Amino acid sequence: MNVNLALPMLTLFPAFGVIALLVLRGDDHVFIRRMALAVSAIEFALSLFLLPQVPVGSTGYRLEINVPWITSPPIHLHMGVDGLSLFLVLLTTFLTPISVLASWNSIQHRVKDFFVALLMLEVGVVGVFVSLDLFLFFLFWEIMLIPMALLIGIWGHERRIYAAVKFVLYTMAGSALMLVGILWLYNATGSFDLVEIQRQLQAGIVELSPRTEMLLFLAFFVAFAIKVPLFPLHTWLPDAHVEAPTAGSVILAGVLLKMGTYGMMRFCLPLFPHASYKAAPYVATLAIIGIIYGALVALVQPNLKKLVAYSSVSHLGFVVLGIFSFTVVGMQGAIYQMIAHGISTGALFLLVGMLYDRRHTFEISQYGGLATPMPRLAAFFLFAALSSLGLPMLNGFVGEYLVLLGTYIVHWQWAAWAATGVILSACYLLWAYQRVFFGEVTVEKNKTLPDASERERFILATMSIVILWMGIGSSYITHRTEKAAEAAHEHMQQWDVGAAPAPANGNVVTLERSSNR
Amino acid sequence: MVPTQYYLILSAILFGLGAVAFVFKRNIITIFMSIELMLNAVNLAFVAVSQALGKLDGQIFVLFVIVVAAAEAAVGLGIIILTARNRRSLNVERVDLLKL
Amino acid sequence: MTAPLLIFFVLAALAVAGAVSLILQKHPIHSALSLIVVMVALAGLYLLLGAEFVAAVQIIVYGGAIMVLFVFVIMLLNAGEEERTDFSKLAKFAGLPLSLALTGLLAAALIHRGAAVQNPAAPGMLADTSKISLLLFSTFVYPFELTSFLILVAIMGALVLAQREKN
Amino acid sequence: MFILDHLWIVPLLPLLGAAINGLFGVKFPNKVVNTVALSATGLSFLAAVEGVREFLDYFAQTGQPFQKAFFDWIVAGNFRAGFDLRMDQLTVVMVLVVTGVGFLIHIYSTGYMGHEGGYYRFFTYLNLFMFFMLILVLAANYVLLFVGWEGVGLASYLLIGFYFLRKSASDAGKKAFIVNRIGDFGFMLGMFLLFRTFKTLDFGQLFEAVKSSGMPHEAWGVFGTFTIACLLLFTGACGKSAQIPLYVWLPDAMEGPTPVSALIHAATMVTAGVYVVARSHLLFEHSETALVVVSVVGCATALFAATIGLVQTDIKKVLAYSTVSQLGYMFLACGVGAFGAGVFHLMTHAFFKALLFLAAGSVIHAMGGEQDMRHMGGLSGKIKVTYWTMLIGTIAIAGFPPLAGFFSKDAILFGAFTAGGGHDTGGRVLYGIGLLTAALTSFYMFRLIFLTFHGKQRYDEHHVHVHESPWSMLTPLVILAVLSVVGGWAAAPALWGGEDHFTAFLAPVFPVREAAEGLAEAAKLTLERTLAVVAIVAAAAGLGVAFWLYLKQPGKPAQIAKSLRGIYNTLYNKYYVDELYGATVIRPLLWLSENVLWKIVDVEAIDGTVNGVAHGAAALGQTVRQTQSGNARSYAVWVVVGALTVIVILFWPMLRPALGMVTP
Amino acid sequence: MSFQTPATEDFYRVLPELIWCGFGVLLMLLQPFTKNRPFFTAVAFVGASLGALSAFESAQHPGAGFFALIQIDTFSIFLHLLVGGVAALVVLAAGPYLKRENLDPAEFFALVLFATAGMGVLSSAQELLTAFIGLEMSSIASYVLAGYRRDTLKSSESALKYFLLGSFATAFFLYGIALVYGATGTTTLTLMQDAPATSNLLRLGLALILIGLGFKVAAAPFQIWTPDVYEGAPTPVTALFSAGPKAAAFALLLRIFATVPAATQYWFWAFWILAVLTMFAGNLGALVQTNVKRLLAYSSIAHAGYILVAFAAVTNMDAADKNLGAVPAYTAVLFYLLSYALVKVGAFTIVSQLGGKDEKYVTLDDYAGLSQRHPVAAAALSLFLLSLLGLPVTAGFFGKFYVFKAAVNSGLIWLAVLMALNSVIGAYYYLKVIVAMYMREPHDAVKDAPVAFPATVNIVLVLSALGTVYFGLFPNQVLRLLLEKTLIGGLK
Repeated sequence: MNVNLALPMLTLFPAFGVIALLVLRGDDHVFIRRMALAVSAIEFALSLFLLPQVPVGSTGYRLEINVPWITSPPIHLHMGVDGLSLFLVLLTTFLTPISVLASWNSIQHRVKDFFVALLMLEVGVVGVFVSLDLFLFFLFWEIMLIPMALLIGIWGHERRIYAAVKFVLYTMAGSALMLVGILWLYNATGSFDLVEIQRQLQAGIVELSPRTEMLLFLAFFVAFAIKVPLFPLHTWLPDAHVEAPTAGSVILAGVLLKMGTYGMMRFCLPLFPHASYKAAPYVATLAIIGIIYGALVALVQPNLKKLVAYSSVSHLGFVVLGIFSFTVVGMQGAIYQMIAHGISTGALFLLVGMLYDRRHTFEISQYGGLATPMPRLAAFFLFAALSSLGLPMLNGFVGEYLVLLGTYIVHWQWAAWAATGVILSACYLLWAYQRVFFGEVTVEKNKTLPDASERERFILATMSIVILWMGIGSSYITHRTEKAAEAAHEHMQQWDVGAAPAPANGNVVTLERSSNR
Repeated sequence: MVPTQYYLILSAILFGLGAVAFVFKRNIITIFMSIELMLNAVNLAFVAVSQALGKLDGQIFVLFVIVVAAAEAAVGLGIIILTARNRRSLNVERVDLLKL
Repeated sequence: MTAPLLIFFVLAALAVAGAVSLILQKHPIHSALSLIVVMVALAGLYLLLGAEFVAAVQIIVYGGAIMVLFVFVIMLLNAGEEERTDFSKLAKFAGLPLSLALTGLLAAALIHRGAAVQNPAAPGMLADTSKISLLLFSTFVYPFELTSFLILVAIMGALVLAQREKN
Repeated sequence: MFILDHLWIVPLLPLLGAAINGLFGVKFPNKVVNTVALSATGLSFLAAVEGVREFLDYFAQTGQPFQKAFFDWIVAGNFRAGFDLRMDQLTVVMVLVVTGVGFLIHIYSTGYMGHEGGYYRFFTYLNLFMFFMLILVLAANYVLLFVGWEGVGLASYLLIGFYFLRKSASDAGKKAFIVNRIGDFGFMLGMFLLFRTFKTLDFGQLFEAVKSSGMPHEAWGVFGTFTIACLLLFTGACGKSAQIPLYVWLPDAMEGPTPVSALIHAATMVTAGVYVVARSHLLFEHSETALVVVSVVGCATALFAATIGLVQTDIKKVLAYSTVSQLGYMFLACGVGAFGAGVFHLMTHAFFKALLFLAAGSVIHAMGGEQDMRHMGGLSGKIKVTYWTMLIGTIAIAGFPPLAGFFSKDAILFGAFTAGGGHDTGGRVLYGIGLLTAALTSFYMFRLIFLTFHGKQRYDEHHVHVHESPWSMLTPLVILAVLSVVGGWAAAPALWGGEDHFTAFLAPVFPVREAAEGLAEAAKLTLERTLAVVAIVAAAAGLGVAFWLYLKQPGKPAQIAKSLRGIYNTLYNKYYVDELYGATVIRPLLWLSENVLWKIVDVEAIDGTVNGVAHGAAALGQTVRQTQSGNARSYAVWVVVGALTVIVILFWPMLRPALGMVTP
Repeated sequence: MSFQTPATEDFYRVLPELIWCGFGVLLMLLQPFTKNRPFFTAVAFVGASLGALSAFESAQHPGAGFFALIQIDTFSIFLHLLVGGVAALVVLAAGPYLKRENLDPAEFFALVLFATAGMGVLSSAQELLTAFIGLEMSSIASYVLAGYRRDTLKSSESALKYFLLGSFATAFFLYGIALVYGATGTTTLTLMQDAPATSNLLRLGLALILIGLGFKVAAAPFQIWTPDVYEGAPTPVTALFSAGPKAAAFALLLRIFATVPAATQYWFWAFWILAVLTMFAGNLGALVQTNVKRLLAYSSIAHAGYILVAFAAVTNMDAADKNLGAVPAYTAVLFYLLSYALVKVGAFTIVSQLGGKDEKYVTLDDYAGLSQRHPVAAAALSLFLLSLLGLPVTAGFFGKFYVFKAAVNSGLIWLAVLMALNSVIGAYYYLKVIVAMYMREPHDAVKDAPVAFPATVNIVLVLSALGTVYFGLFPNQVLRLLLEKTLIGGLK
């Protein structure tokens, strides 16, 4: 039994902020904003202390806490970080203060509630990433639904209620099945502990029949796929994004979607390797369809925010593809793409939000020529767009490249199809950029729009620095995520007992199912 | 000597007719009567079985059932009077404010 | 056919006829009278089964008290002939067939040989009222006492429901 | 060894310039912007020169290319892409051309862009371009090369769209980027294939691995690893170097300011494709098919673009098609195995095409922005320096000795003619087309000169005040003119009394291949001489026709155009290729995306299903609700139904045989 | 046979019932002397909670009492506490309601206490006739309570429908008892363990008992009365209905189930099908409701369906160690009942307060913008709804979790999947209420309507909310109690 309170404290810290917000003055909006900013900034600072805790080359989980919570069934407060979750936690804690800042002026209505919801959301998301007990994981997974739904539903735009309800129902549909899956797994292993279940499955203490394994895999996978979202389960996303307030979109795109891919990597692969193998071609096909489809639909969107939303469908397709390439390179790429997408799409949503703050519309046709009145915003937008379309030396490239490379190594056709996404992303982003920022100013109102304010510049500059740093110093991250990716990869290998001993990372993984299992 | 099964079959028929009456009748009082009919059928079954088993407790049960029937009758008729007063009709089909 | 059997069939026919009459009669008073017929017939059957005490209670409490209450209420409310409305399409079309099916099913289940119960050794041997009281006040004293509260509730309920508004 | 050990200084200087100007330039006066930009490029040039010097020392000592890893950029699994820079002879040529020509164009731009808005922005982009271009040529692995590759694409995008208020400009920028991306798609897949096969993308290691792998050369028609990898890489090269079918962006790219056209779309960036093919020559040499494809595509592009160039009236468009054509030439060289010749032409082309563009810019400057040659004429006396320098450039590109273009072109034609040991019909055909192209080049270039500088004045003097450009613009012209004149002698072959220093210099990279093995030295000389004469004749023919048509018979071209209307229109409209792409790819794709994928698949099918489920549930809910009729008799029936259900369920084992159902 | 008197211990065993009935009588006696409403509320509250607490005293005397007619075990103690607690909360919540609607408190509270006593009997009875008497006690009191606002059409209609259909179902139940008695020769559950499992009589008897109890727990298609009765009854009474009698009826079902092997065997498919029908009927019906009270009524049907899933799970246990394996499933039912009772009482209390005089404001439109008008009420109601929805950190989550677990453990994956599907449908209408409260603007009429939350109501809300969260976070103690092997005593 490990008792290291670091992670529970980190998870719950924003909740303390929530309590403080609830108890303290409720009418002073400036105070509330400052308070929320302080809480989220401190949370970010705290989370930075995780970095040295996961040194390069460290295996397994760090900062583990494992204390019993509920005796029957045995549910433990089991948390830990490894390279995979570390950066997702950091991403969350980084984007939250950014979101707070982004909502500084745009939220004028029910300010306290807004920041309460935002901070609660942070609790849920951080909790998801550090939980090592399936039950605990599920708990946080569900907890985060409500604040997010509120963010969309209260502070969203015209069809906010529809979007919020759709978001919740979609997610719940998946997670209800996941709960059945979790229980089934518990029934087989007598444990909710991820590490323990994994140990039992690997040691052969518990054997799942192929059919059972596949059903279990699906129970988990569908829940994750909805969250990702994987084509064709994606239709909640455009609605949710378009209707959500900026902060909501940033967190949604930045972090929430990653919960799905995180889940696939953390649960689907290690727990159900055979089923994952079997499902891989189908999953990859869906991912590739998602990449191309998302890009093509983004191409023709008249609504700027929807365009960015569909681009997420496309980008997340890469992540799924990388995971299901079952190569270290591909998985590393997937992890990297998760983080990179969080930053660059987050930045795009921030920018779209800033435009919205000025003009209260997302319609591209309402813009045009904005580079003249607001050159700074235009520059930042271009920067974010470039990072999103995967320009080398910016963050988007690294993930995309590694995913494609890792995939190519095993299935060149997959990679070839997916790589068309690289072309299409340039098409929709640059076209949209052109329509919004280039040309003469066509709408009279746009002529006098103010350029980025100091607050906005701070936000955008921060995002840009991260984008650039991630593009150049990617090895800082990949070194730390390497063991996690290798671990996930190894699980796939270990199960493949019939196959030849695993060649070094990145090499061809035989997909034949071993006969003796 | 009458086989116990005959009694049971008779009780089933009476019980069923009670159900038929319950579904068929519209007057609330008559509907309530059909419940009494069903309880009577039950009593018959109790007594018949009790005799077949050679145990007395079946008869005790009948007494309890009668008491309960009486209590139900008191409350039920109270409710019927209330309804009749409120609605000026004893047709159960006209009591349909609460629906959907 | 032995005498008891003959009596049984006569009484059974009477009871069934009473039940059917209950259904067919339009006026509640007639239905109530039909029900009394059933009750009396059943009382006869109880006697045939050797349950004299129950038969007596049946006549006194059921036929006497409860049914009088019914008739009283019918009179009080001045209930006229039944209004044979058919607002419920379900009841109109499916009610009768389904409830008859239920009757049939119940009877069929009991006619089935799997439902056979042993027949009594001799009729009338249980008809000992003192034994009933012994049982009632020792083994079943708890439910017996509970029935007192039950009646209390019923009285109070009737009171609460039937009383007129104070103002 | 300081610069060589800190080779990153060379690209970093322009980046620094870009950063300073980009972040603070908006507040700087033009002078400060100038200082920053010029010193960044100039210092970079000096550093490059010093680096080259150090490298030559180094090479003299070790005989090895210089390569150094600076930091890990991408590491994942066994994949590593470092920020590694490499210096070898090929790099030397490229670095010097890029920094040198780049610097000159920077100087020129201070004059040309002096009165434009967004001055700092322009120099930011230009410096940014220099950075990426230097990364491209200095990179020691494909991935880093790809950084420069995409980076120059970005800079190109920004600079083409510099006048972003013009829709055509932003369109052109976008088109350039996207078409390049299509090429990059292939380039990336090529990289992946190489990595999969050889487990590395580092030039040194990769080429070693290729050599030591003992993998056989792939003959014509064999689609092995090398062929596929090379073809994929070549796809990228086609995009960047504007070859068929991806050349369409380059003519449009003329929307950018003229110095940009000179620097990016003539001298440096567009040659990156050639550079990559040359860099990967070891791979290409392993595949017959790939080489054939390269040469055929190059040759076809050369001819194709030249024909379009014949009828263009926009002075920059003519140069643009000329560039496409000349790039085709370079690929032709590579395709026939004459990589050295290709690179040589790359260099000379950088000189004279930059010169031509800059001169054209000077003309446009003089004409106050007019680009249509039909509205020029007779300028030779008014802008003398421009005229003479441009004439030098024209002569150079047309292939008259002893100017630079002659030598490089001659080397290519010789390479083509002698391809496959000189007995290859294919090589002959390529040669023939090359020759034809040379004649056409000579024709349209002199057409340009005559239309612009000679003949009648076709503009209104009241509106246009022709004036010579400032010296900041003329100096680079002069320098480039000098280079165009003398540049060729670096590779003058023995025939012309030279020693072909250039080929010798590149020998460590491209081992000297006896192009015409089997031929005796004397026969080779004879052949060379013959081919040179033929080339000169072709060029002269082009000149003659142009002279006759545009100076002697000025009415004739219109007449010819009229009589050959179909051909003329086809050429004038660039073979309708843009329209073709629009009709077959772009519009169908947009239509499909909007009307099928979005509005039908997404909204109707998927979301429709989702909402349909919701509506279905609601409808079911209404049904359930309808059972709640409020009528107690109905409720009684429901209870009876329930009773029947329960009884049937419990008696099912007995009912089933009764109903005739038997358990199997 | 000789005359026997019950042991003294037996009276301790029925102490809760005695206290409840005693206080009921006391209230009736006090009625002529005072009109002080708070006084009656206090007395009734003391009675209800004292009765509940006295269950701890009866816990000191486990075992069969009154000639094995009742059984005191953990199970019955738990349910006594539950129904007593519910009654106490309902009493508190009803005080202000009765005042607002100008209804007599004494009889009302007395009826509540008698009904509670009936439920208490039901939860400890292990003999069918005793159970029947308990059932009737609670039912007859319930009929009256449903019609307590006797001058309104809705309330009297509610009483009439409840009474007619309830008696109808009672007849089935009773007939079932008669047939079981005929088949086994006894009505004591513990004596039925070796009853012939092939008898038609027993089979039919169990079917009829299931029909009777199915009606009480509102299993589809017997659920049909629920929405109307719940909607028409005074709201505190609805709170009582949804929590108390249902729990008691489930308790009896469970006890029969646990004790009579034949029941387990025959009832499995019935429960399977009833569970599915009930879940869908409840959830689909609720989907289209705009009346919050009625919506909650439908929701309680759905929840009965979830509980039935756990029943199906119990039946499907491996016969060999049925008792061992089934315990978690019993636990699931009991924990669910607890969480559900807490939430329903809380939710209906809020509905009752927000309704205003004559329960005018009960539609979703009236709830629009509640979060601004009364943030605490909105937050509390949201908490309850989320618990019903089964979101974590609420007791409802664990309740549902346990039911899921029971279903999956016994291999009823499809049932679990159907339940999951239903949870999603359920999510929609719970969200609809939350959406109305948080995301919509209030309409004018309701804007000015005063919303009063008197102290007693606040106590109810705080208790139920705290309970919901507490059991959502720390279910251990309850679970430990319920997971005993001797949960249901009296087995051989």
